[in-house]
Amino acid sequence: MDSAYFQYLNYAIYGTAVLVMLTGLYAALVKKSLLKIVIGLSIVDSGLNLLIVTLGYLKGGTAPIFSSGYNGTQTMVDPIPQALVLTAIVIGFGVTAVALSLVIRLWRHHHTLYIDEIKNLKW
Amino acid sequence: MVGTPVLFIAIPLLAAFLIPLIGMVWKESVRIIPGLVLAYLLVLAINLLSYVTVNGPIVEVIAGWAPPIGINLVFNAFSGFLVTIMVFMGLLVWLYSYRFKSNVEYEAARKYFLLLMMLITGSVGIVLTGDIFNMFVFIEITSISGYALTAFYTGRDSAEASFKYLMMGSIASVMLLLAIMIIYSQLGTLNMADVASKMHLMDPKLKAVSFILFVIALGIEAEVFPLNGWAPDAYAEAPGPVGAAFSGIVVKAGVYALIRYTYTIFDLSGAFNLLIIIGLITLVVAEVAAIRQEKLKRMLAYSSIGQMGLVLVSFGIGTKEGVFAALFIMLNHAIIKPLLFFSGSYLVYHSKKKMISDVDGIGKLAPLTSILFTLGAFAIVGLPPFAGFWSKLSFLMAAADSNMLLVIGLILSVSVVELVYYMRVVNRIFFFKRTTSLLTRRPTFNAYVVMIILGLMILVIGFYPDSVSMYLHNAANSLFDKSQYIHSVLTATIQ
Amino acid sequence: MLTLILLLFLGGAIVTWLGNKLSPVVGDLLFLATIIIPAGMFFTGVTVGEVTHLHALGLTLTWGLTPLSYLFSMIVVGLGILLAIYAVPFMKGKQKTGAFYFNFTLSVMSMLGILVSKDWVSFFIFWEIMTWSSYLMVVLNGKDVQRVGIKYFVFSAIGAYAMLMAMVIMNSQLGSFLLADTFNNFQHLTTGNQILIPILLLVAFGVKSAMMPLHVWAPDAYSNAPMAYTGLFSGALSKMGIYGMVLVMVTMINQLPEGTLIRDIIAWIGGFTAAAATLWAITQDDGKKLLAWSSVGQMGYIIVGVAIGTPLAMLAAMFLVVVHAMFKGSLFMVVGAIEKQTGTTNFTEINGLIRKMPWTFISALISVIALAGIPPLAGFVSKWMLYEALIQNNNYILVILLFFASTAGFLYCYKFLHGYFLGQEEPEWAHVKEAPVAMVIPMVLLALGNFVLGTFPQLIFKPIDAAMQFAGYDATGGRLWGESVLFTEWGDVVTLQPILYAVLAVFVFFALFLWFKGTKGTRYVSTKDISTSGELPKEWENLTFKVNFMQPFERAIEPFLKRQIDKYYTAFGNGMEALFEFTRRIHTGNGQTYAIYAILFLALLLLFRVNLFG
Amino acid sequence: MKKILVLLLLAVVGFYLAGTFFDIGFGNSHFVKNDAIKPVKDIYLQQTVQELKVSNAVTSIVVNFRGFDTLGEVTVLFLSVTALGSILYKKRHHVGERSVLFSASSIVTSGSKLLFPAIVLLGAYVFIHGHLSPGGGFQGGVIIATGFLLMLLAYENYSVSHNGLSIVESLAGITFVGVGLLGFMNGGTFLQNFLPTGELNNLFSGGIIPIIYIAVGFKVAAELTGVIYTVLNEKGEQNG
Repeated sequence: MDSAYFQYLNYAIYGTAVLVMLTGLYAALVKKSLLKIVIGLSIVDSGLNLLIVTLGYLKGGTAPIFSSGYNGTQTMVDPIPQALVLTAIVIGFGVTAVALSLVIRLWRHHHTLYIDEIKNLKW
Repeated sequence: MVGTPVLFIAIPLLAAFLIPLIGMVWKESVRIIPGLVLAYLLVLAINLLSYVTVNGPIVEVIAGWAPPIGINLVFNAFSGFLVTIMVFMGLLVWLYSYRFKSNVEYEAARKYFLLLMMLITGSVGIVLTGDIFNMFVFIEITSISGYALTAFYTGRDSAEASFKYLMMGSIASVMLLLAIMIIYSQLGTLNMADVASKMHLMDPKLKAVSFILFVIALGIEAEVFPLNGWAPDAYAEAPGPVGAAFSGIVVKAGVYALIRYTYTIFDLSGAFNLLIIIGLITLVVAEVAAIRQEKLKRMLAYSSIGQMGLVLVSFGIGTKEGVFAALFIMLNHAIIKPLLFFSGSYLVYHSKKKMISDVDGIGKLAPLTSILFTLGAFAIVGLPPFAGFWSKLSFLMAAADSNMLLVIGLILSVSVVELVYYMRVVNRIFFFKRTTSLLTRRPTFNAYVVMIILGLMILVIGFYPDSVSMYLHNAANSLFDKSQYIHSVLTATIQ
Repeated sequence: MLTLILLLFLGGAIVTWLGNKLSPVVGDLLFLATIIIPAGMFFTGVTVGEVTHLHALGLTLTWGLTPLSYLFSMIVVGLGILLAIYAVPFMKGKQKTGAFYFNFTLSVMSMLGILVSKDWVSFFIFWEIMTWSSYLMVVLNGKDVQRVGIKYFVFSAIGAYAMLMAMVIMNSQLGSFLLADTFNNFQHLTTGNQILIPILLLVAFGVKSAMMPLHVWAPDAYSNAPMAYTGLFSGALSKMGIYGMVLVMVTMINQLPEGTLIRDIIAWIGGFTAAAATLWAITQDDGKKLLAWSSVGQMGYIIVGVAIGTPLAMLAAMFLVVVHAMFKGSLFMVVGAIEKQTGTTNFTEINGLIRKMPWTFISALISVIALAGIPPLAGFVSKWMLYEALIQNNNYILVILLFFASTAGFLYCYKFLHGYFLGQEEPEWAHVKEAPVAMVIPMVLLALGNFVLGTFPQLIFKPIDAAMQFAGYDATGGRLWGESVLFTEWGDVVTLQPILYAVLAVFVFFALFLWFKGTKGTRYVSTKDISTSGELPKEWENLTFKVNFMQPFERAIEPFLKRQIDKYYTAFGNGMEALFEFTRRIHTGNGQTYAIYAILFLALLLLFRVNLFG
Repeated sequence: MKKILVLLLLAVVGFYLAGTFFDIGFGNSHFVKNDAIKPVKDIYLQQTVQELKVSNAVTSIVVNFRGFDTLGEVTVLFLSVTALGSILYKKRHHVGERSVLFSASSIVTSGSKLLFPAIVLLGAYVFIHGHLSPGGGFQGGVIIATGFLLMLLAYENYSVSHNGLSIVESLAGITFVGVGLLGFMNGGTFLQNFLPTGELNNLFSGGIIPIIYIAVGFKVAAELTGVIYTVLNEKGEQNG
């Protein structure tokens, strides 16, 4: 595989990941529904996870598993980002769960999910 | 020695997992166990701190892999000092909230104390860890406990505050991870000391971007100005002791993280100026907002943010005296602000909206609480002979030594604003006629004990500042000695 | 010893406060003991030159007395004891007695502390303790707390922070907090700092001594504090500003090339303060306010003397410092006694107390004469010397200004005396009795002090002389007071006794005349019983002749009265609050907005990355 | 207006972020050149086989090298369950009363019943073999939780014992910390391996790694089920 191809992939993959993040951020910053905001935040997480995993990729690398099929010569992709992304995903899940429960609470209290109406605390 | 730094994390976690089990059999244990754990941690912290003062930093390796391979915890004069304050404050917060509201039932109490303990553990972890990704994990532990504790009261607008906190927290964690991954992609390591030692190899452009991302991420925790919108809401809506824990413990951890990145890990020259700028903006905006508050806790929250701005400016001076002053301010703030939150929340105990005007003339009905609040107010604005004065003086001396006359002038003008809003409350407490028919509530015995301990500490530090200055000096030296930090971590072995 | 005395005050303050919770009598006794025992120890046990060192945070706090501070500390301690004795009956039956005692003791302690401080850190510490203890006094009675109290505190804070800034700059540039070091090495500072530091310090001391644009807190604060404290407030506490100003003037300003200019400016400010405050005093209908404005005016005289700074001017200023403490202390006690006995201090409500409260009247009379600067009494000596010094210095316009102020001062002096004591007795005040003995004795003592000092001014000249020699004045011929015509003409031993005898004779003659003339041929009617040209007055309308007592005069100075500095400050304060209100609305309450701020901040930092980090 | 501002801001942020990552580059070794110290990942890959005898390098990192992170991560999950309970806490909580009532067809119910053991088994397999093959405690736990989700969706009145969940959760957590502390007592550092590591690619290999991963599996399964159950039992109020 030539380097021009990788240059192309570079733009495509990182570009996509950043774009996913920006999409999520856009939703979180502009959408009025609390649920959409939570969804936006978790889209940001997904984009981020995508970014992290791709960071660990090496040209021609295999999965970092020394199973019996491994002959000892192939390059392996960097396993650390994968381990980190595992943690990030779990934490993201936890935060999303808490966020959703807060949305339930807010619905109970305000009977609306429209964020502009949930402004009892200000200034 | 009675243990090693890892027990600061392991013991509370073990207790956290045990509490639900023991709680099924013995209900009171859900309240008692966290207290025992925190008391043990305090003993541990004091022991280790005195050990570190004599023998130099402790670097603890985890999972048997010496740095930079494994994760490590660093307990040196600087982190040890902060950990000791945090654990001490944690214990006081626990004592204060023990049977805080007697109507808290078993289920709620179990969750409250568990979350409180984990809030403290997370903050301690942020300070102790020597690994940038591990710090992220601890920040998340702290944040999630923080979200839950903010929303603990179901009746109020607490969910709204918590949701704002969560939004900001999520953005912070994204930024933090991005920054960590940029560093990792360049240096191939996550260990702080290792990163610091290799930092000069990094492309300045990437370095700057990752530092900016760190500033945003940690600035949200440290309540730096444009990022601190959540803070007043969270302080005001969280239960009183939790507000105290935020200002006394969590913010300290956030500031620590920011400082660790500025001083040790990155070698950017502009970083100090950035600290001064954002610190000043934070200070001015917060104090100015505080003077127009109508609710007591919001006022205290803004004041707390303002103090953190001052701490950042002080760190931004970049001299040893500046660090000394910053640590002193942090220490004083950790003592005084909880006192204000504790006594303040009793002053407006029965008030629905917690307005400042609800404290009118309460001095006669609740004299001791009022006097303790006044003591705190006098101390935080830096009136001698109370604790806050010495930290303010050391800050000004440090700033004057660096010829920052404009900064001094600005900060002193802001201090006038600070005086005004605290004095307005004190006036209301003692010299106004009671207009509301609200009853006062006698603080519980625990609450009295806690508030009096804090009040005494304010007086002790005020009259005898040398009681703490040695620890502060050691801590400042330890933060300043970057090469020693790197060396002590990278040569750490498994004992 | 010094440490012990200060600790005794501090401990005593707390013990008194707690004791007062137990029983009022215990509190009273503890209070008196707390003031008198350390004060006695101060008089007997402390010598000039003794030095104590304390250590804190790597700084050394140095305490010791100098001749200059000894002069001031005598005022503090003397006035403190007398007012403490006065305060016990004054506070009887009032609320917050414990807080009063606590703050009173702390005030005395902090003033002594300021005077014994030989370094800026302890100076500042005691300065601040003085500020907040006096602040708690100002707001103690709960009247007008937010406006008056905050005004006082803000001005004090501005002053204190100016001092703090000056002292940290001096420390960083000169490497020492010692007063002596900073004064001696003053010329080693950069030119910018040489200008900045005196200005900052003058602001700090100007606030406390109520110098003109910084005086707005004073009238309200003086009149709002309990009268048993105001004597100390005006008599001793404001003198701390003078003390500091003397230090700055004789040490720093003298070393500046622009020194004379600054001195002239300050002197003019002082003169203007004296004149304007006198005019304001005349328009007051409340004895408290009148005295408060008068205090501001008197401080103006003192500032003029300090600023001119020739030996005679300084002598006059120091003399006035002592004398002002005496007559103003006595006068505030008089007002306090009247307030205690009648419940009001308004001229329009009280009449003819001369028969009801004769001792109070006598002390008021003597003190007022001293205040007006009429010959046999002490006020005259000081004013004379001041005029003389100004004339020697060719400051003729300033003399005219001060002379005008002094003459106008007669008006309010008369108003004060007449307002309370003369005029007709009203049936509603028939029950009024003389104040308790413990209140009368201190005020009579202080009033008599004016007599004594007016007649034998050399009694106080010795300590003043020592103080001035310490401050760097060269005593050629052994004594500085020889410079004044008063003493070169009459000699300093015989002094003013002939005048005294002459005046006393006139006095006795008039008294006898009034006595023999008796009350024959006068008919008593109520002061409210006046013809109203067909229009019946409503009941609540106060038609006493004392309403608008000075109306023609007020009309004359109306254009001046309109320009209250207070208004500008208020406008400024309101503007700031509006700005603050605008600023706090940055936090809109919408979580999304906060998130946008975060992203905005990120974008800004990224955009200015190169500027920040290169 | 706000939208345009946000778009503008995002464009700036995106420009710089993307630029940063384009600089870093994709697929090539982007670590800065420094011969003195090997990149940590190389040490990891090497030690995974030599020292720990674990074939899945990610597992060895997650559980051993960076096991402390994982402990924190498990704690985050535990906390979010607690947080959920605390946030949605109501004084009169009717356990077992479902807010969302629906009836599934019998095909779904029977199918779920049939699939449930298989799903649980699969999950168990995944976390038991976490150190040998892709997968691990988290993945296995999630699979098991989906089994419970299926049951909860299929049966209106299917209920899980809260106490049971919390006992499993606690025991698993205690196991994790306990194993760590045992290492602390035996080998000197927290979470250090103190068991024989066995041979590469055997089920019984890797020392404490499988034990911890099994504990994690149980814990994740219990916690996720708890989350689902709590949210599902949230009694929604009528609008208005």
